[in-house]
Amino acid sequence: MFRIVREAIEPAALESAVRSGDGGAVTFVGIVRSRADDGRPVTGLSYEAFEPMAIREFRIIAAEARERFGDVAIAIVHRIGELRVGEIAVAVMASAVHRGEAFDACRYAIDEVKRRAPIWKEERYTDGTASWRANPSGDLGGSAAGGRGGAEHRSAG
Amino acid sequence: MFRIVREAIEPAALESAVRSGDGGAVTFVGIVRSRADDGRPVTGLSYEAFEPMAIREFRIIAAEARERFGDVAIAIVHRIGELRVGEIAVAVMASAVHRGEAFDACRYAIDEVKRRAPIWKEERYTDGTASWRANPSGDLGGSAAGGRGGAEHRSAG
Amino acid sequence: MRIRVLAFARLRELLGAPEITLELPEGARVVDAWSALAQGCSELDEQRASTRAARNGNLVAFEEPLADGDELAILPPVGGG
Amino acid sequence: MRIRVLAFARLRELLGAPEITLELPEGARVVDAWSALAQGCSELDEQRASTRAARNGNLVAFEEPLADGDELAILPPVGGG
Repeated sequence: MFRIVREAIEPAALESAVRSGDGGAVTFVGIVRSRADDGRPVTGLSYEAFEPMAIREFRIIAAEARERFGDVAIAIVHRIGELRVGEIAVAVMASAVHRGEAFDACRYAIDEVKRRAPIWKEERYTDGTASWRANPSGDLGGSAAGGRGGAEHRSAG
Repeated sequence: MFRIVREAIEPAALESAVRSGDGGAVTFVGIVRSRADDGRPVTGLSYEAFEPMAIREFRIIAAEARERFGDVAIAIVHRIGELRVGEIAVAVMASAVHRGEAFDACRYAIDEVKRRAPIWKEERYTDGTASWRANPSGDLGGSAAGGRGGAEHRSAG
Repeated sequence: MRIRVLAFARLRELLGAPEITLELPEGARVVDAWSALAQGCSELDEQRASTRAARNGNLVAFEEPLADGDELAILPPVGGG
Repeated sequence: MRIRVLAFARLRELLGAPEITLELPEGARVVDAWSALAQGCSELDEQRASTRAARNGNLVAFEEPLADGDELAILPPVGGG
């Protein structure tokens, strides 16, 4: 299950990817926080995605996780559009026969999603302003022309 | 939320332990597998617990995770009684402002639950026999009189 | 003195009951309770090396002294999760 | 040749549209498309160092040649999760 969705994410839906022989499943959910990293109070986030490329990237990340950690099942769902504080922006599930591989694969998948899935977020602040926020790792997997993460690009408001 | 339950575990219920400032939550679920570690086909498991001590151990494990990994919220729920293949035996949720601490705390908590929570499982095989199965790490946190894990104690059947 | 013994999993099966009451002389330790339980049950006694004891909910060594009214749990290696 | 440009997030705002069509001379590369887009928009051009390009869904260098009918996506640093 590799999806970009516009409605609320139900983490339980990702359990359908667990296979009958799996003994452990690890699910990560990323939740919209009430404060930005710099402490500014946030009213919500707006996400957008380059959808076909994002979904393809999810599949590639899952294939890489299987190469690295063995026989794991992976599901990745990311929400786009307007999200309020406390809502789930992303859910990643990894399951395997044993828990070690499931933990490692889940961690790898969310780290890579944040680093290179073509998805962007704009923070909306309580003072009415907004700004696009890149992840510290968010250089899309390496710099073609000198990529740089963590930058702030303040938008009109 | 630290509980021993007799009915089906809904992992979503553990999300109530997530705090408003948390940006990431990691949930592990342990699922009854169709085969024992030695490959024997299993019809189900029977769990029993020393309940007050198990719940106290859950609380101690959570406190230790907070000492080690910082400000994390933790929930641990273990089911006892008869479980069928595919059912959830245990769920552990850890949430924190950032995902690294949530992953580390969740992993620590399930590892420690398996090592020292006073909970036992009997595997029931398709041939009608059954045996108590200890975890490889399941020495209750150190040997008083020469503890030993992973042993099989075949019971009457 | 009188203590209450709780047994779990394989130890419960070997003891034949989840809970029994023992009468022990003053000054008895956990090891004396174990000996009383294992008397005549070699299969139970064979589990000694892998068994942990909890006195009133706290893990203790087999040398721990007991007191009247204690709850003594005998715990085989665990298999939760 | 004619290519379709997709822009996202801050780059979309600076470009003023999520999608525009460019006419470029034969032999044009990604960098030529960028120059055409950035012409007269210094704020967009300032993003060049942090921008990645995807040609028909695959990340490419700015020196990559383009072909008629290509889809070129310009991608600022990502912030998913």
